[in-house]
Amino acid sequence: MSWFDDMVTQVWSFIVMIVDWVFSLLMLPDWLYEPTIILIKIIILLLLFSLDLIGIIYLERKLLGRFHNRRSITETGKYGLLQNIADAIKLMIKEDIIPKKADRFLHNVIPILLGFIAILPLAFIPYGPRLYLVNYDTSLLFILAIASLAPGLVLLAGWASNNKFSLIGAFRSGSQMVAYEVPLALSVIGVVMLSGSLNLYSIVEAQKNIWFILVQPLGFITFFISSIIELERAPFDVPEAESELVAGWKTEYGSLKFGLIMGAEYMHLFVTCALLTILYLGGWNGPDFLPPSFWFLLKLHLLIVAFVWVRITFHRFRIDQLLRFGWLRLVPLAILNIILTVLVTPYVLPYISL
Amino acid sequence: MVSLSKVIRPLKVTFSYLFKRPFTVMYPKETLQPAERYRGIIQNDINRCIGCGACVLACPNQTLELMAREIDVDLDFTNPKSRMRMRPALDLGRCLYCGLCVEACPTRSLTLSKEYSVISMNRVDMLYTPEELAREKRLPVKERIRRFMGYYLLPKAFGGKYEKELMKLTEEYRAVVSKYGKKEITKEERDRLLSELEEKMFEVIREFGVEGI
Amino acid sequence: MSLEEPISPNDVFNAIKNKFSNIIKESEIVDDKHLIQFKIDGKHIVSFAAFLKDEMHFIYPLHITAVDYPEDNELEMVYHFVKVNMPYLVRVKFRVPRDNPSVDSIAKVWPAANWFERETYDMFGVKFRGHPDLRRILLPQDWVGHPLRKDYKMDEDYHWEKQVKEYYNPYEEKGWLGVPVSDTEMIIQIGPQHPTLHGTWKLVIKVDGDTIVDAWPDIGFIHRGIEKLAEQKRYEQILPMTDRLCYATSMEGNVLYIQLIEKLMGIEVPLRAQYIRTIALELQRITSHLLWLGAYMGDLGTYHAMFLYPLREREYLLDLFEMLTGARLTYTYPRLGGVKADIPDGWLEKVKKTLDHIEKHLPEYHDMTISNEAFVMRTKGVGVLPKEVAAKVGARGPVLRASGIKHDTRKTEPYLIYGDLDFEIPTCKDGDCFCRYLVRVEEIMQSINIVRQAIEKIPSGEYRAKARAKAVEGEASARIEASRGEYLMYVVGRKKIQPYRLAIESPAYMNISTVPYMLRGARYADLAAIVGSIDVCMAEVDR
Amino acid sequence: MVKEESPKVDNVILTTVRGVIRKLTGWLFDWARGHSPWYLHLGIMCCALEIPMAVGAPRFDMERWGIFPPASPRQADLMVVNGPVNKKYARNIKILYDQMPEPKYVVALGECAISGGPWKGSYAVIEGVDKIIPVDFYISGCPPRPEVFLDFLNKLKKLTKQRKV
Repeated sequence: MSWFDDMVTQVWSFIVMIVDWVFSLLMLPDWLYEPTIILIKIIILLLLFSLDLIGIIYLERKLLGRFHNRRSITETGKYGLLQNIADAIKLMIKEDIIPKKADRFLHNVIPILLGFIAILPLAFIPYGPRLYLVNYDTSLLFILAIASLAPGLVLLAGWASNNKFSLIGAFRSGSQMVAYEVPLALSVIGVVMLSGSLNLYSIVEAQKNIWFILVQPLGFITFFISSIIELERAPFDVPEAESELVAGWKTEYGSLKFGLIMGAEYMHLFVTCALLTILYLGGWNGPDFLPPSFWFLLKLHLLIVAFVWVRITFHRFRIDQLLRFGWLRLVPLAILNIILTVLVTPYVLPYISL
Repeated sequence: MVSLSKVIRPLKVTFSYLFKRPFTVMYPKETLQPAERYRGIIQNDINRCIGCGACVLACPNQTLELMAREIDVDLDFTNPKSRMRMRPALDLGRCLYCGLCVEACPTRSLTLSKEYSVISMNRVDMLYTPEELAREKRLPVKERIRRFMGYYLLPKAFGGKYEKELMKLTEEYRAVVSKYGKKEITKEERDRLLSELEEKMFEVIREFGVEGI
Repeated sequence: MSLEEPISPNDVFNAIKNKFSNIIKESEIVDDKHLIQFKIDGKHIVSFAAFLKDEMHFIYPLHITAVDYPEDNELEMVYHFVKVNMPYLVRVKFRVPRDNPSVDSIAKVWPAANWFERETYDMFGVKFRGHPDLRRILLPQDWVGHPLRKDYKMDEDYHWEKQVKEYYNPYEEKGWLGVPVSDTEMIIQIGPQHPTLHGTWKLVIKVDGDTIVDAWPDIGFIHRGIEKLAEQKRYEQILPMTDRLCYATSMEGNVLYIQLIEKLMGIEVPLRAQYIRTIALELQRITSHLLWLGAYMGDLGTYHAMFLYPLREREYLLDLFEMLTGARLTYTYPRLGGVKADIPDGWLEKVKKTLDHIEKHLPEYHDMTISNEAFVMRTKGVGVLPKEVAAKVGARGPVLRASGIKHDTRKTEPYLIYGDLDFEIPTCKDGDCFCRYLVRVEEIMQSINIVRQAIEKIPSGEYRAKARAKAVEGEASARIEASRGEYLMYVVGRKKIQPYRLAIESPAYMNISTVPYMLRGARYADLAAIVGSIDVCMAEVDR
Repeated sequence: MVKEESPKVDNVILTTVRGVIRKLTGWLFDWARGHSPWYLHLGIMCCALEIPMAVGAPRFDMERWGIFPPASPRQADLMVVNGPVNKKYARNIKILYDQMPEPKYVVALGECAISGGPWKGSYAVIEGVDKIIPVDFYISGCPPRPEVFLDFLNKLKKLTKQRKV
């Protein structure tokens, strides 16, 4: 387990040594030193994350195939591994069409903003005991705040593409996302009460010998279901590819913009699964034969398998069933969960290592 | 409330598929054998065929037409008596693979083959001369069009306004050939007239957009 | 006389005869052709139809068409009527002058006749007085001329090039969309190419907020004029066209056409051929229902697991058909007097094995649908077609049986060998999408049971009688129970080897006309569930 | 303007660099375009049961070649016309064709799309899709077997090189 830490420290010290050499060579000023370190960390994070993103898309399409009893993506690359790269490149070279009377500036900017919103929470997620970019005290609150920006952008996207159908889709997905941030936030309160802090790092610390899912099964279910709805994934993808709206608010987005939107969707999936593992499955705590951050990634990808599994089995809900399901069932469940945690905490406290 | 059993049971069914062997046939490596009676592209044995034209009559879509063979080039294919020396040609762009012609063939020379894959970049690849129908050799595009001059399969292959123009030119082509057949014009005059008409036909086909001409 | 109470053809014949003795010119009952025919005076068709519907409880007008006789300058109107559990078809005919013919419309009495009359107007130019909405149905609205008339010149080129170049849309110009729209309402056109419509037809909806106020289906996007082409081809050459009628069930189109011609020419079919045809028909019904199941599930949830499991079972059945007939989808297998080729050896065992395999998977389908909360929420009580509306409006097959009416041609007029096989007709009470699913899956089990019985009892013997098509003077009409409902073909033969008039009536044509009745008042998001539950096969509708 | 220097040297370097880039990107773009043909199926008639449905089904799985059927024409680049085009439907096909972004191919699948098939001579059917939109590939068959479409997908890279769009 410790070989991983030594390897990381060696690589990091090597990078720092290069930066010092460059600084001394070019006589750069001192105040520039700190930002470059942060910049290099960000670049490494984005590189690793884009690799993992391609892995997630490949995992989802392969799983879809296996659940359908068919073998999907085998022809490009060794086992179809290069398929997503081919998709990305092909999307780049497609011609970009902007509808006539659409708002040109918004039509171009929104996919970039969507991508930005999806990438931003990455900085606050602790991937390992010493592997994190930033360690704020209120990182959980920050991530939930970013997530609440998405409906506004989706409405703008629908309005910018000047198409009656995508406007309807945008309204629906906007209302759906706003409706489901409430149970999302409520179910998180239970975890915060137990761990006593809003900092993701200390939440994971608190779960050293007991995972919160054992204490908070109800909270886990409400968080899981409301995050499916938040991501607009299959059983609840009412606006996207719905019967009467061809592709919801994504109809008018062409080549690279569609690629960015699809990428943002999967990044958002990665962030939500990361949150789920941190809050309920004890981020990187796990038996010793694997390094801690491997545990974190393993749990994360198992949760992605669960998302695809739910996507396969259930049919799509209607918009009114969805909203009724949300307000009349999820929100009461979340409140019940809070009450239960109040009753349960005295018995659980000794196990939680604060 | 959502009854739990109605959620768990479907999940169990889909989970069981995760560990079953996929049902996919890996196409390029393992291919499915078509059934013994499979109706693929028809095949004609030129020696057994007597040029009776029963298949031309039986075809619901008139995609077969009798055509002079390569060996007797200047046969007058317009007068019906020379039908015995002509063999059926096929336009695969309109063939229904229904097998009615195979049933109508008295000498069993028309048979069904097991091939089924025809992917081509231009429309003229789908016209099969009698030799190609007997799987002897594939002609290049220009020769095949020249072989099909004067037959109704060529204009019908293009359809629409191209068909009207080509049909007029084909009628003139056949008029010249029948005149030569009745010995009213000499061989050089015939060749000159025919090459003029061929040029006009190539012009129309080029406008339709067939590469390689 | 209630709707489903069995009654012998003679009582029906006598009841009608003495009720309408004054206006009936000729009347005959033909036992070997299962036919009761009346020639009446055209002016009283409305009262005649009203009598059939109210007193005699006929279920729906099966088909309304016309035949053009240019030599005696007259159009002959032909009506077919059907009663549940009465084996004979009732055919009513009367003559109408040829230049600007006009007939009283029976659409007010029977809304089911609405679309037939529009089609007869479209094809023959017969004006129906009192028809609620007489417009062209198959051809574009601004088409000139009526194709099925004998003197119709075909080279008149409809200006489709102009349309293609300038995206000119005849509907907006002609303003047939000029439907009154209040401020809260919106007209949405679900265009011909759309994933939920299972084919190329257009649905124009008037939506008020989230509930659908009214709907207008618009068909004709793959209209190929089969009836006009059939008049130029010989009897055997029409066969390949009939299996492109409904492409999911091409065996049904073939068997019906061949039985029609055998009825016209009086050809006997050996018993073994009848057994082979029945087995093929029932296997085709299973294939069609499995296809519907897959497409419907894919409709309710994209990339849903149940979208592909039935399609996998269907592959086994397509292999069976490939062994038997030589093609996966378009079979052209029956011939005059029997079938093209005998059963290949080892085929029957393979059929048994495939049926066991499908039966093993059916409980798995039930797990994924009946005991799946999401499916029940999406289909229970959605798109309800009550029993009395279903009869009046002319729904067919599984849609009719799901509304509680036990009408199936295999029982009312047993053709082929259905007489001596025992099977029941599944029906359901409340006629919503959930019931249609139950009826169709139950029908799969019934078909499996039928095929098993037929395999045990199949006799040996020759599979095809010596028979050639010959020019026969006369007319005939035959009907079978296709997987989508009652399927009728009517042919008029004259001195030539080609049919003088071949009329084809398809069940899905009527099921689509019931869409507005289901959609009124439904929710906008339920559109996929309702439209998908009708199992539409567009090639059969547009002909 | 430094004219006297040997212009040949710059040209040689420039052209070789530009040649290498074009060669590399040319190969890369062709590889990418060949391997992810997102198709827009029109589902007109019988071929609709063979190509999108049976080929999407578990036995002949077309997703092995990376086909991801998007819902809207805006994201598609392979248009599969699989049925007869009649005079009422011609307008819609042209609209869909124009909505697709530029590197797009049209596959006329089955006899009806190639030449009007069994319906030649009918008053309502247009003989062949190539009267409306430029067609790149013709696939014969009525309906063609699913393997034919898989064969086509397998060769798509070589075919796209010949057909420079």
